[in-house]
Amino acid sequence: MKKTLYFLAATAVLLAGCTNSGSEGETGSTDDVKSFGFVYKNTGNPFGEKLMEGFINSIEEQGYTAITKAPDSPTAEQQINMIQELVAQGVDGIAISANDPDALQPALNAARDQGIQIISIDSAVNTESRNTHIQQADPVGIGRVLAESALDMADGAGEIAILSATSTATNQNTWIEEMQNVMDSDEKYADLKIVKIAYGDDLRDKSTSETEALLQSYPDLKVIVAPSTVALAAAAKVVTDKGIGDNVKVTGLGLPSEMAEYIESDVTPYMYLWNPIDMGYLAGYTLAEMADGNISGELGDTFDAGDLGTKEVTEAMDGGTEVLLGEPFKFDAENIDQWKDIF
Amino acid sequence: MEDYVLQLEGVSKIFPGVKALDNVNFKLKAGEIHALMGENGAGKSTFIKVMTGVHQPEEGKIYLDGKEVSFKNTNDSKKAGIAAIYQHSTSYPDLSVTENIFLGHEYTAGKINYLNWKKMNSEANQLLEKIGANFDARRIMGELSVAQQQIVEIAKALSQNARIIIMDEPTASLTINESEELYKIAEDLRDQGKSIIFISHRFEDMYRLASKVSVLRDSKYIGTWDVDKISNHDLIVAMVGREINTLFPKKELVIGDTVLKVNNLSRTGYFKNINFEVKAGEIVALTGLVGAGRTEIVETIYGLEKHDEGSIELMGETFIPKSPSHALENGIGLLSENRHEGGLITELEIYKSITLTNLRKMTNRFWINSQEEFEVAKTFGERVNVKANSIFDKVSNLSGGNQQKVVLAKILTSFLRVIILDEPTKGVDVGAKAAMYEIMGELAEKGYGVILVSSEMPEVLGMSDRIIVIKEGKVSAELNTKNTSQEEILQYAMSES
Amino acid sequence: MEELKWKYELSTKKDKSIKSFFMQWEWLLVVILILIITFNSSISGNFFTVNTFLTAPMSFMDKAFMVLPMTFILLLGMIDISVGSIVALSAVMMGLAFQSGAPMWLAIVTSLFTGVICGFLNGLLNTKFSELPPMILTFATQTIFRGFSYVLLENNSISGFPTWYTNLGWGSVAGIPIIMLVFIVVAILFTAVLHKTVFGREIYAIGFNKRTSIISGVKVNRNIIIVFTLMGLMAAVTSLFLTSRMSSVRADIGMGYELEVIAMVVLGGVNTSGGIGRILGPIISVFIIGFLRYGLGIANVSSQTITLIIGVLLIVSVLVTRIKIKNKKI
Amino acid sequence: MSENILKKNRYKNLTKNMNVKEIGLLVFMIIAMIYIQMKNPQFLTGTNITDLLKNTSLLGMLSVGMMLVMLTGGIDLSIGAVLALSGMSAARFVSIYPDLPVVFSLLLGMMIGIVTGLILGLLVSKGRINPTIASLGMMNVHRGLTYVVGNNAWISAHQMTPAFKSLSTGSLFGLNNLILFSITTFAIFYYFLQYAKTGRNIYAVGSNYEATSITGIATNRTIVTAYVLNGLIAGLAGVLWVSKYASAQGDTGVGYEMSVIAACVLGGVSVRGGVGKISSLILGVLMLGILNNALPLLNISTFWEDFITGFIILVAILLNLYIQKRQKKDALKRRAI
Repeated sequence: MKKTLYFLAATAVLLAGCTNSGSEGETGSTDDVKSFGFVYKNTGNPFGEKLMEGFINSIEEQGYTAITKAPDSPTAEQQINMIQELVAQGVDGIAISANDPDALQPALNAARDQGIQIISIDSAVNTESRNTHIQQADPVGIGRVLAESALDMADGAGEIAILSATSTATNQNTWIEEMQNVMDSDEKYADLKIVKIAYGDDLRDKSTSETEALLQSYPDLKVIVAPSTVALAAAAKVVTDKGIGDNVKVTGLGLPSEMAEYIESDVTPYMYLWNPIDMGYLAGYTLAEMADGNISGELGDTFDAGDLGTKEVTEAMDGGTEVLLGEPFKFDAENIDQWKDIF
Repeated sequence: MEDYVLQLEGVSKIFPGVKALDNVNFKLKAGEIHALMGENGAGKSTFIKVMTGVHQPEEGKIYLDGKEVSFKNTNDSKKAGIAAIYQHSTSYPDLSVTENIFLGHEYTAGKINYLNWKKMNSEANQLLEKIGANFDARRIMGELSVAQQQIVEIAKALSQNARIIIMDEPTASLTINESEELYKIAEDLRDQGKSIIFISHRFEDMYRLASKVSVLRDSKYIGTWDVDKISNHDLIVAMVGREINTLFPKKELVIGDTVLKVNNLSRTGYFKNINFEVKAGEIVALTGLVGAGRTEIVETIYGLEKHDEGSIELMGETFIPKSPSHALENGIGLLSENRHEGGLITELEIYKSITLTNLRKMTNRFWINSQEEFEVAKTFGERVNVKANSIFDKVSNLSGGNQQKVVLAKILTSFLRVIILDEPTKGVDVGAKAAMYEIMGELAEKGYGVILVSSEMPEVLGMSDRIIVIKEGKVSAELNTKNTSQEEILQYAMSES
Repeated sequence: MEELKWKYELSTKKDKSIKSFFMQWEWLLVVILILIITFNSSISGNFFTVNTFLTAPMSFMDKAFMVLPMTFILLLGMIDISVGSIVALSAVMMGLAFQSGAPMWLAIVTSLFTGVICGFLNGLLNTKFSELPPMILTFATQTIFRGFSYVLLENNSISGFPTWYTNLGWGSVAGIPIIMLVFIVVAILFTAVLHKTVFGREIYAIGFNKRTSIISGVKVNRNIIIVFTLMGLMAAVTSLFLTSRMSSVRADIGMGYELEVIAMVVLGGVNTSGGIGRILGPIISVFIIGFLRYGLGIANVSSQTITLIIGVLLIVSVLVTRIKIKNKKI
Repeated sequence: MSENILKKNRYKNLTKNMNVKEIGLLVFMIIAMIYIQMKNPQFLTGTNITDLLKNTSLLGMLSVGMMLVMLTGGIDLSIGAVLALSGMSAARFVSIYPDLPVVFSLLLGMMIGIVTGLILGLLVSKGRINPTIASLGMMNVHRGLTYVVGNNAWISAHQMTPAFKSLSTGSLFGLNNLILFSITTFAIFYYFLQYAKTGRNIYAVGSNYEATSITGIATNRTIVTAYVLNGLIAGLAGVLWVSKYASAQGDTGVGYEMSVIAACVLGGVSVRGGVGKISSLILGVLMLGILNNALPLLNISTFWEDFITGFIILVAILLNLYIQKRQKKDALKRRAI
């Protein structure tokens, strides 16, 4: 019996221990102030952390409260549960970065039935599950800059390879597809050949061995294009370690903090990304404007997005609507120092 | 006083709620083989553990060469020259013989004390040779026979320079000639001036080896006698605390028809061309050396293993045993050699153990009919006279003999024609042995065909009608119990080569 | 001679005053559950509502179906770490059947059938190669089943299931979620099977001592195969509710479910060495972990902190059972 | 006497047979290598072999630690999380104190590994908790702590000092440091398991737990030692991991414990304890390393990779079992009856 008491006491202490961590964001229940939720793909991801930071900035700037959540592994199952939690917390709007475009539909629709506004950000949900989507950059534009940088770094001709995240990652697949479209539709890419699309599963070790296999199998490889941070950094690291940075260049989409080292060493002369803080900030305004009833996410809606100025709801590639943040931003040796400590 | 290498005075060991040793006295001379006897649970195991420092006594004194000592752990007793060879093997099956011998007191060399395998291997081989073993010390322990493992344990004791060696039922799993080898080793050791405490259930061991015998009963010290001055009867009385008149209640019965017949049964590597038959009301003993293939033969009949050639006839019809459940359905039951590994689930209650085999018959369609189950358990438990308060007692709380009775009760719940008893009295104390023999007699009386697998000559001669002697996987003789003797059986059982 | 003839009588009356230890453990779990609910209510005003108790179970009940047969497997002294992959493979097969134009009911049957086949395969491997530990064998099948899901569906997803199917995971009857109702029925069945049938008794027997069970005529291999097959079936049931809730099928779903399920069973007082434990404990554990996750989630505790708390809870609870068992033995 | 010699000879044959297990794996590996080489001639080239060894070295180190634990009859599912925790801590440390010698970050990682190993060892030995469950719980705890230490962020290449990164890129006598680290680990633990008392005691504990108290082996201390050494190796490997990839993430090494266990199982380490050799383990590690290296080289669809890996693991363990059974059967046939 004594042990039982100890155990109960231990459980109580354990639970009490998380009151502290739990209390900081405890505002969801207050009815007079509007609250908004943000669900990212997974926890501990610097890109996601910055998205959430921007989101919190804009929501608090407007005098509302923000709740951010992220599952500890990137699965749709856990995101469904988090959406349900947000509904129970009585939020007025949810921004979601989806691990699966379709899997969240029933959960999001159930939330919408409660009058909650839904937008997706970064990774879209399907058009039936959302009011609108915050698009980091036009996918065609991303495809084009990827193709152009490959062309530039390969000096107009040669073999290139793509190292992506997981084979199921929707964003990456779209961008790769757009990149191929660009290359197929323009004569200047005729001498540029994609020899392989490899997948590193967003794991360092796997991305590393995939990169090594690419270098091994295609000795004439000139450029590796990696539209994902882990893949990009791993590829750049391999090329750096092998000391072949003069022959093989690595570019793609990556975080400045992860890539600063390789941009400075010219293994990656330049790369692209967008500002996640601004993205989160834009999502905060879009969501709040919708909850206030000013816009509905229909095509042609315009609204004031704080520091970002006026934004317009435009047509998205998948048939729904989206709000475009801007063009992808180019990070090079000139500007990397300003950004590497920010995100 | 100075004569004694070891002396215990008023030693008591108390566990919460139990007094496992109660005021025990014991004296051991140099160069003496001293038998320690007593029923299971009499306190022999605790005695060993106190001697080897596993347990520390609450009361009493231990003198070694006249000086008082106290062992805080096993290393203390080792240093004092006491070594024990346990009933349940304490060896490491995955390690080599050398390692088993030297584990805990390895030879090291160099500044960083690396293990000196070369020295240990050669010394281990020397030790083995000294006690007449003919296997290499680099062999893996798990590949050796039980007897060879016992020899390794003795070598281990010697390697520790033990002066006092405690042997806990070393012959329990050994056959006659293996036991004989062990006796010789023990005598050699005695002649070298070592003292041996020999713990055994077998009277033959004691008469053959020991000069003195001490008896424990109910954790108490009963007395010490010169072996040649105490009769078998008095010794049993001392151990059991009451009179047991006839150990073997063998009755003359009318033998019925053949129930089981085995024709040229063979299993590669284990036995070949085995022929014998069992009639209703008959007790047939399968005897021979351990490892001769007896257990394998009965396990094959019971469907635990498949045979390669030959056939089995049950009630005149061919029977191919597919599994134990198939054998049971057809009327063959087996009491397994090792009740902990094959007979009982000690964690279960008595009733669950008894009804395990035939629970299916005690159901209403899907669900267990508890009332019926309890009734069955009570009936069969009482039939074999299990000593317990209720059917809800845990089997683990019963004595070895009573556990064996529970196994028997379980077997009897099936409708059987043939009952195979594989070493039914192994590790069972005298009182329970008598009860087992009684039940065995009753079974024959009721018309079961009984196969008794046993290495113990007294019970083979005392209980069976016919004796099949197995040697190296073959039947070497079929003898009529009335017209044979221990010597004749041994002659057929032992290897000629 | 006279003395040998005494007869002992065996009582068939149960001693009611001795409360079984495991009953106590389950009471303890109930107390923890109440403690968690009280605590959750105190840190978040959104928790203690009717809605919570009706909708929260939807979010964690899917795994509960696997907790039931996993209890059986742990009682057998075995383990199955391939269940997450079986969830994925049965979901993928269901999706492919649906995509190829089969009616939804047939797709559901396909999923259940796939689960049964996978489970049967696990059972067969574990009986044919009983020398190898179940951990290793199911580790291999885990990779194979998951791998096969990828081979079949690659990076595609299948969606567009009928509304009634989506309703399985989202709908309610008389305010009670369908998933909860189904679970109650299945849980009662599993409980009855374990504690009231010969099959259940034999599971305990095998878990305690396999060889003795074989010699006692228990059809050990058959029982093991049945239990693993049930495990596969329930993994398929989980996949149905999961895909219903997600209204989409992918090859990567159900990742890591096996460890969550095993953790629940162990928290429920089932000993991994076999034979010890009852099914009620794991069922309560489902709610303990479910409400803990949900409640802390509502209180905005980060998911990695929740994971950490559950880890500590698991260890502390097992530690307590161990200490108690140790005391009991002496 | 002649009989004695005869028996000893027979024993020699037996030892030969016992190596069949290793030979089987070796033959399997050689066939696989020939096949891969035929499909892609780039396989057996100096660079690729160096890459292969470099990428397998951490797996090798970790599997040595896991083998110690498995020899006691235990298992450690938390090894991936320990890897992440120690790596993250070391990276954080380096980014905050870039001026301190790099040895400190190595020591920090090893310290963390020792502490985690100590806790797990105590839970398993003194607490008598099943190792699967205990390490499962600790896996959650360490993973959670990693996010806390990393403050939910990553530590990137530019935050690490060149000295820290050169831990894994540098070389000695023409051999990459990582490969040297793993060779040293194999060598030390070969010696430890073969010639140190504690090493042999680890085998003894796994071989017959009950007997150890009678033999006078400090059972709990031996088990704790195995877990501490495993933690130590995992902690060290964590630092090297982060140095190798020049990035520390919260989810570093998720699921890596399964690869490590797979390497041990392929290397013939018994999950039941008491059986396992460094020499076979090296083969198992190489087998898995070749697999990881060759699948991308063979241009096999990424979707087939899991399936093939699982299939090969299953085939290898079943083959192993078959060989053992076959050996036993042959031995029976030889028995004269």
